[in-house]
Amino acid sequence: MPVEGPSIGFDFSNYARNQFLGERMNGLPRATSTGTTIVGLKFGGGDTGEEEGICLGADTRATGGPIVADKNCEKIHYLAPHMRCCGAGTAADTEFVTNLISSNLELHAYSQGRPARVVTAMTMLKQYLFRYQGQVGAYLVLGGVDSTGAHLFTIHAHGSTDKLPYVTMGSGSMAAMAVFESSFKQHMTRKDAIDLVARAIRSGIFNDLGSGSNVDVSVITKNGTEMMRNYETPNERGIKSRNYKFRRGTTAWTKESIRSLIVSEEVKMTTGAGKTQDGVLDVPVPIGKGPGGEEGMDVDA
Amino acid sequence: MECSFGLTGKDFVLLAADTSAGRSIIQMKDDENKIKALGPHIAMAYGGEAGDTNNFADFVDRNLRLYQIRNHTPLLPAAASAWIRRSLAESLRSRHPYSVNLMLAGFDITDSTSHLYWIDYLGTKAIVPYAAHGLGQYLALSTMDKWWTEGVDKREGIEILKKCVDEVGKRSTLKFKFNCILIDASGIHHINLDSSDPIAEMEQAGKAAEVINPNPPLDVGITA
Amino acid sequence: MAVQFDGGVVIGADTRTTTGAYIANRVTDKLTHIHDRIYCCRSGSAADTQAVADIVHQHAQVYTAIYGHAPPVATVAALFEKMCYENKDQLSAGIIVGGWDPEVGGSVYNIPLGGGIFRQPWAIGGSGSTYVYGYCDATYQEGWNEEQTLQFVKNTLALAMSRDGSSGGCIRMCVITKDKVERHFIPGNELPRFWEGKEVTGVEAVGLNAADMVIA
Amino acid sequence: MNAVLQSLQPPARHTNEDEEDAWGYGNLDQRGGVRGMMVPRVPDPAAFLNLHTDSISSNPAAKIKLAHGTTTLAFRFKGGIIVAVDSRATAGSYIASGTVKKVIEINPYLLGTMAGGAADCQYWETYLGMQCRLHELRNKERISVAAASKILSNIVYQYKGMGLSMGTMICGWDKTGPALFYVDSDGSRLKGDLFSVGSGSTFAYGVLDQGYSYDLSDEEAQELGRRSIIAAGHRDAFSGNTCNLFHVRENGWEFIANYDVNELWYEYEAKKKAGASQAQAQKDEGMAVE
Amino acid sequence: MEYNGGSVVAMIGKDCVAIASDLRLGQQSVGVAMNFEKVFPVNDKLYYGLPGLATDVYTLREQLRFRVNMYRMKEEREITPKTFTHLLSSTLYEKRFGPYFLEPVVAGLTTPTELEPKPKPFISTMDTIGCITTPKDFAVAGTAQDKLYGMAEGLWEPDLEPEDLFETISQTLLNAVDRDALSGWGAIVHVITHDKVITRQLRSRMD
Amino acid sequence: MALFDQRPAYAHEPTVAPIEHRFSPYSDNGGTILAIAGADFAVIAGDTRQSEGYSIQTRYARKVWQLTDNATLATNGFAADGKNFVKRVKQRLEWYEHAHHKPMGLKAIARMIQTMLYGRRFFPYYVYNILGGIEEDGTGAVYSFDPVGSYEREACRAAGAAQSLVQPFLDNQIYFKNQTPAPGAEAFVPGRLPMATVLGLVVDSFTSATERHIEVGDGLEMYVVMKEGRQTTDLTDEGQLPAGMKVEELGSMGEGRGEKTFLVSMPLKRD
Repeated sequence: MPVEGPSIGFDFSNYARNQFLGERMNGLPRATSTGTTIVGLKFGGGDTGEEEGICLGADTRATGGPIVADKNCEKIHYLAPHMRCCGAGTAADTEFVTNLISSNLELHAYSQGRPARVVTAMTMLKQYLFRYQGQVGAYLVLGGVDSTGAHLFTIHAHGSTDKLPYVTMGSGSMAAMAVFESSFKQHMTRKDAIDLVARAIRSGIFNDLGSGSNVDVSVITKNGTEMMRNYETPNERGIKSRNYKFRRGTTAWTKESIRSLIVSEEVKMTTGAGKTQDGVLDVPVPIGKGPGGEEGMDVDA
Repeated sequence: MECSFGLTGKDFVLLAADTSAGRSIIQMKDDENKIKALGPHIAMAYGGEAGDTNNFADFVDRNLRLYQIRNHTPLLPAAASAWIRRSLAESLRSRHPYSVNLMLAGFDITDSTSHLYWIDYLGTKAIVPYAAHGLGQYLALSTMDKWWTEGVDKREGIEILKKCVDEVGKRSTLKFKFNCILIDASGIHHINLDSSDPIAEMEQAGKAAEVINPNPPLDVGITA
Repeated sequence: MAVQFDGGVVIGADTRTTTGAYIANRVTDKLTHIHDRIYCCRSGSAADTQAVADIVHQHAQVYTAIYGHAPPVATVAALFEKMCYENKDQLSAGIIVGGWDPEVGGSVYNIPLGGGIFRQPWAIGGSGSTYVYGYCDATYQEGWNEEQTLQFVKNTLALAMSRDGSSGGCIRMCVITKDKVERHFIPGNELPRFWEGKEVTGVEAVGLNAADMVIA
Repeated sequence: MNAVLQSLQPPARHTNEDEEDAWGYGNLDQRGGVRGMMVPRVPDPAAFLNLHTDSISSNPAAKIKLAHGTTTLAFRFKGGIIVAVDSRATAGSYIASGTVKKVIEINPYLLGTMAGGAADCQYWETYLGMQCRLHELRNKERISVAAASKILSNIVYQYKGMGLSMGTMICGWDKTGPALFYVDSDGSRLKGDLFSVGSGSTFAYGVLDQGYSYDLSDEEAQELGRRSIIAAGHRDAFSGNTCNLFHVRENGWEFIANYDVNELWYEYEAKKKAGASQAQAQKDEGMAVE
Repeated sequence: MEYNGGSVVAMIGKDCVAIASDLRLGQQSVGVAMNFEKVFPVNDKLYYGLPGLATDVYTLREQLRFRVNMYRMKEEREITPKTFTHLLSSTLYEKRFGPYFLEPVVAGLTTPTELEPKPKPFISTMDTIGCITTPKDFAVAGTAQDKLYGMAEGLWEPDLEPEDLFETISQTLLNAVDRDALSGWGAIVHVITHDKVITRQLRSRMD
Repeated sequence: MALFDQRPAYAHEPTVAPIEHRFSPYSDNGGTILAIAGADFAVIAGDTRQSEGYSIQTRYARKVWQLTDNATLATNGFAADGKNFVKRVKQRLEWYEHAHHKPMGLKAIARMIQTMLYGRRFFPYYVYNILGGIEEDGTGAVYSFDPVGSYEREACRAAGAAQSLVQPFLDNQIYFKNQTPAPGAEAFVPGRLPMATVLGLVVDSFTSATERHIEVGDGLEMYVVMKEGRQTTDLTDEGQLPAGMKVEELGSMGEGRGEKTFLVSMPLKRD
């Protein structure tokens, strides 16, 4: 098969062991996933005179099972100056895949002497994901503007891609798509596009339990990229009704050790090397029964 | 099912392991030694998957010996424990992992402290004053919890160990015999748990009770 | 599906891509460009078929560079078959290759799931195909012209889409002849309609007149 | 037409579901027997139960998590019977409660302990209390511990294989003196002098066996029961919180006290430390004299 | 994760951070050791905690020690909390298809520089394959994770002084592990301020 | 064209057990309930979100039900089972009142709930119940149940999806667990907190749970059962309630002794 397996990259050495451990224990640990709403749409162009561009949006909730692991994570990842990529699925995978492709795009740009095109990014991503047959769980919305115009893609974890004028992905994709299907128009203005994207994300945030917290929006046109982190924050926590500061001394403890750190040093010029100078004090750095336990600290004392 | 105990005291460490060896429901042998001396002041009690146990014990033994040959000094207990743990953890990631649980006991003659390390087949290491593997973990850890105190002497230590052995005998449907050693500044000694005063017996036996050091210091000194 | 006629082929497909019950894309283009006069229709896993098509596309271009002319349809189809067969345990791809070349004219090759290559005057594949084999067998005739073939493809796809939940959306078709590659797009609300019962439509008969059914 | 005919029919007899709570108090019918409990209409009800609850096996994927995990013990000695239990209930690794009453006061002369399914023990031992009272009314004398435990054993044996989970000790004083029976949901019923049941029982045995003798004084026996529960509470993740201690004597049972396992543990550790340093001091002194 | 048990929590205070862990090492239901620390120093002002499978705690700790020392030698400076977080994250992602069963928590103060003379508190946490989260309030991990979330979400408030932070993090940890069968058996808290590290062993439940 | 169907097992794909289609009459509808007993009152609270998987079925589904003047029941787990169970409990209570000409006492309701739950021991209701109210001796009480009927009386209890988030917080704030009193000060005694404090704790418990648990949110309903003789103003006066609350006095359910039940509600985050 022409698609080659990875020569470098992942280390499978724990795999067999973990399968075994998973059977013995209560299953394998769950990775943080972004049960997410991510969307993108193309605006402008046509005869409107409005500049052609891409508007991407994402919520900011990351979950581990039913627990919210991060209330304000960033799901719109940087790929290149004129390209951004929203990620859903396994959070670590979206993070590392976009990082890797971002580096490769920069190298590509250097070797070609021009900014990489959006299709190039799309191809790199799909080929990487296809190689791992869906095991790298990244579901992406890729948007960008290059010399050939504005482009918007979705890339599934198995490596399939679609090119559409408006897209949604993640667990909240249904809710967001409902907004797009009812209100999307071709050649929208920039402002309308941002509003619609924000509305679609809000629809995901409020109707899908996997999505939540804030709205991030990013707009890419050929004149530049604008990242509007926390464009809307419809879910701020209110003030607590009680104060929970404890009286000092509430917690009983049995042992205490305080490690003083050197806050400032004074350097004194000396004449003779190695000569003991007056006024220089040898302050012993405490070692031993510190936090490092019996094997000592990791610090080279 | 297997059973082993380890216990530290003021100036000594005790190790005891059962001596049964069997396949499925048959006991094939009732005097198998599952304690291996790894140096002049260090020994381990091991159990687990048949075949893996002896193989791994030999592997450890040979490597500690190699270290001693190369460096003219035996590995100290803390360092040995780290090396053994790492070997197990690495083997766990291989195609055929060693499935061995062990307890490493040693007396550090450089600072006269006794050491006991509880290590399981995953490479989990715990530094503990007393510990058990197998049945003993369920039945006799609480016994040790109750009677062990900081700085017990040899006689008290053996009394606690006897209680543990007794408890396992009482509550297990299997009948165990135990093999026991004591490590102190003077080396590794056999202990007869059935004796009414094992310490006296050990002291009386003197050299005879000593476990022969598997890695005697080699005479590779500078020849004049 | 793809159907050959005198002078070329007509290929066509619905536009629905699903992930479970969710329609991931309702205007998919499953008619994939391989070379100037060669296209393929993909069915099965989108990721697998896209990847295979990309690779064959690359091979076709290398072929052109080496031999100085476009590859014959048979060669491209053989490449597809090789990929699908040799990686049958890892791929879920059913592919129909259709195209025109100077040696043979229009030709259609069917490469079903797991490999194998079959030249057929018409071929259908994908989840909806089982519903319309009977229709195709009963209707297809040799010697149709482009117009008739186009109508046949359109009707077949519409029938398959109405019965199969995994198919639907719109119809994309493509006529490939010596002189042109001509795309046709039929939006979802302009699909040919057949008997649906008056309970559904509210009138005795809709859309289709008898003449459309009998092509000849 | 059919609908019209149907509406003219007399109302159908209560179906099983409707009947379930249509009777008087509890689930007893008018003859005082235990009425059949509702069983799902599936080929294998036990498998059904096992799929959805963790009552038989610890099925971590089960939706319905029932309370589990325990250390209970009871032993006979010359002064009667000591009953000691912990108070922790866990669902998975979550400690669902730290205040469970695991000694069920069947009547002033009988105690039952609770291990396994909390509801099974609570329900059937309460029911056993009713049966014991009925026995008293019928026979004008108290039921023997042997008979009481037999009633319980017979009930749960009827449900064998259905998914009940119960390991209990029935302790009491009757004409024969102090008596102690172990009864479980398999249908076992054992008479004995010393039992411990639950996930932490092995740890309790470790202390209990080494300190037990029939001739202990009341104080010694209570201390032994207490110490054993502390030992188990300490080592076993699924036991702990507090220890409830009961003493069964000729004139019925007496609740001794409720102890915090943690507080006692620190107390024992402090004593051990004090003892050790004292012993050390003595040893050192001894040496100095030499 | 549940095999050995254990939990870690970290919190941000006013110009200080705190990180705390329980001390239990178990083998499923049986407690084996009550001195098993899960929080280790990287340097004076940077600590990290590794709750999870104990064998991996040792293995990853050894590997990190190596990598941090290499960094120190190559760069001739101490690693910053942020860099360390990324180092840890990529170390974990290397084993994407055979992960370490660990959910690290990092807590530290940035070393003051001329541009930023005030030491800034930093905490982060990640899942078993290295997905980083850098909260502004607290980070929790381990078998008592959800209990810790509930406690911390209730008790934490901004700008706590070191001594107040100690109380808040201690109460968070103690009450959370008291509802978790697999964590507990002692607890240790480190409060890191610009001029000292206060380490205290808590009097916690031992059952 | 179906995407991703019948994918061949890939070498690295974790082995997945075959999906068995068995009779599954249960579903988990999320949400959280909690109850706290005071000296002469009890608070029984629940959020109003009902969900399945990642979707919200409704933003307003009641989880707390007034049974009598002195008893209120909260149910959580599988909503259909919960509704059905409450219906049956109410029916039994009505029969009792017809037969005995007085409402059933709290303790008796608790025992009845046990027998009703245990009647389904082999086909359990997937419901976690918490019963709160005023005992016959006038004290506030909370009884908590597992799905098959084991129960105990407590001072506070949380159940449901965010149980593990809320319960340790209550341990700390209601039972004063792990808090040492100031030197010379009186030891903490649980169960003596004033009503305003308790309501504040309930609100903070739910807002915290809403922050971190996806299945909790939308609205909060707190039922406050007060002993006879306590003034309505104890609840409604300025400063007694956290801001943004709606208070409603519920009508008497029958011939009680004059206990009052109030419904205090407020919105929660909806994301």
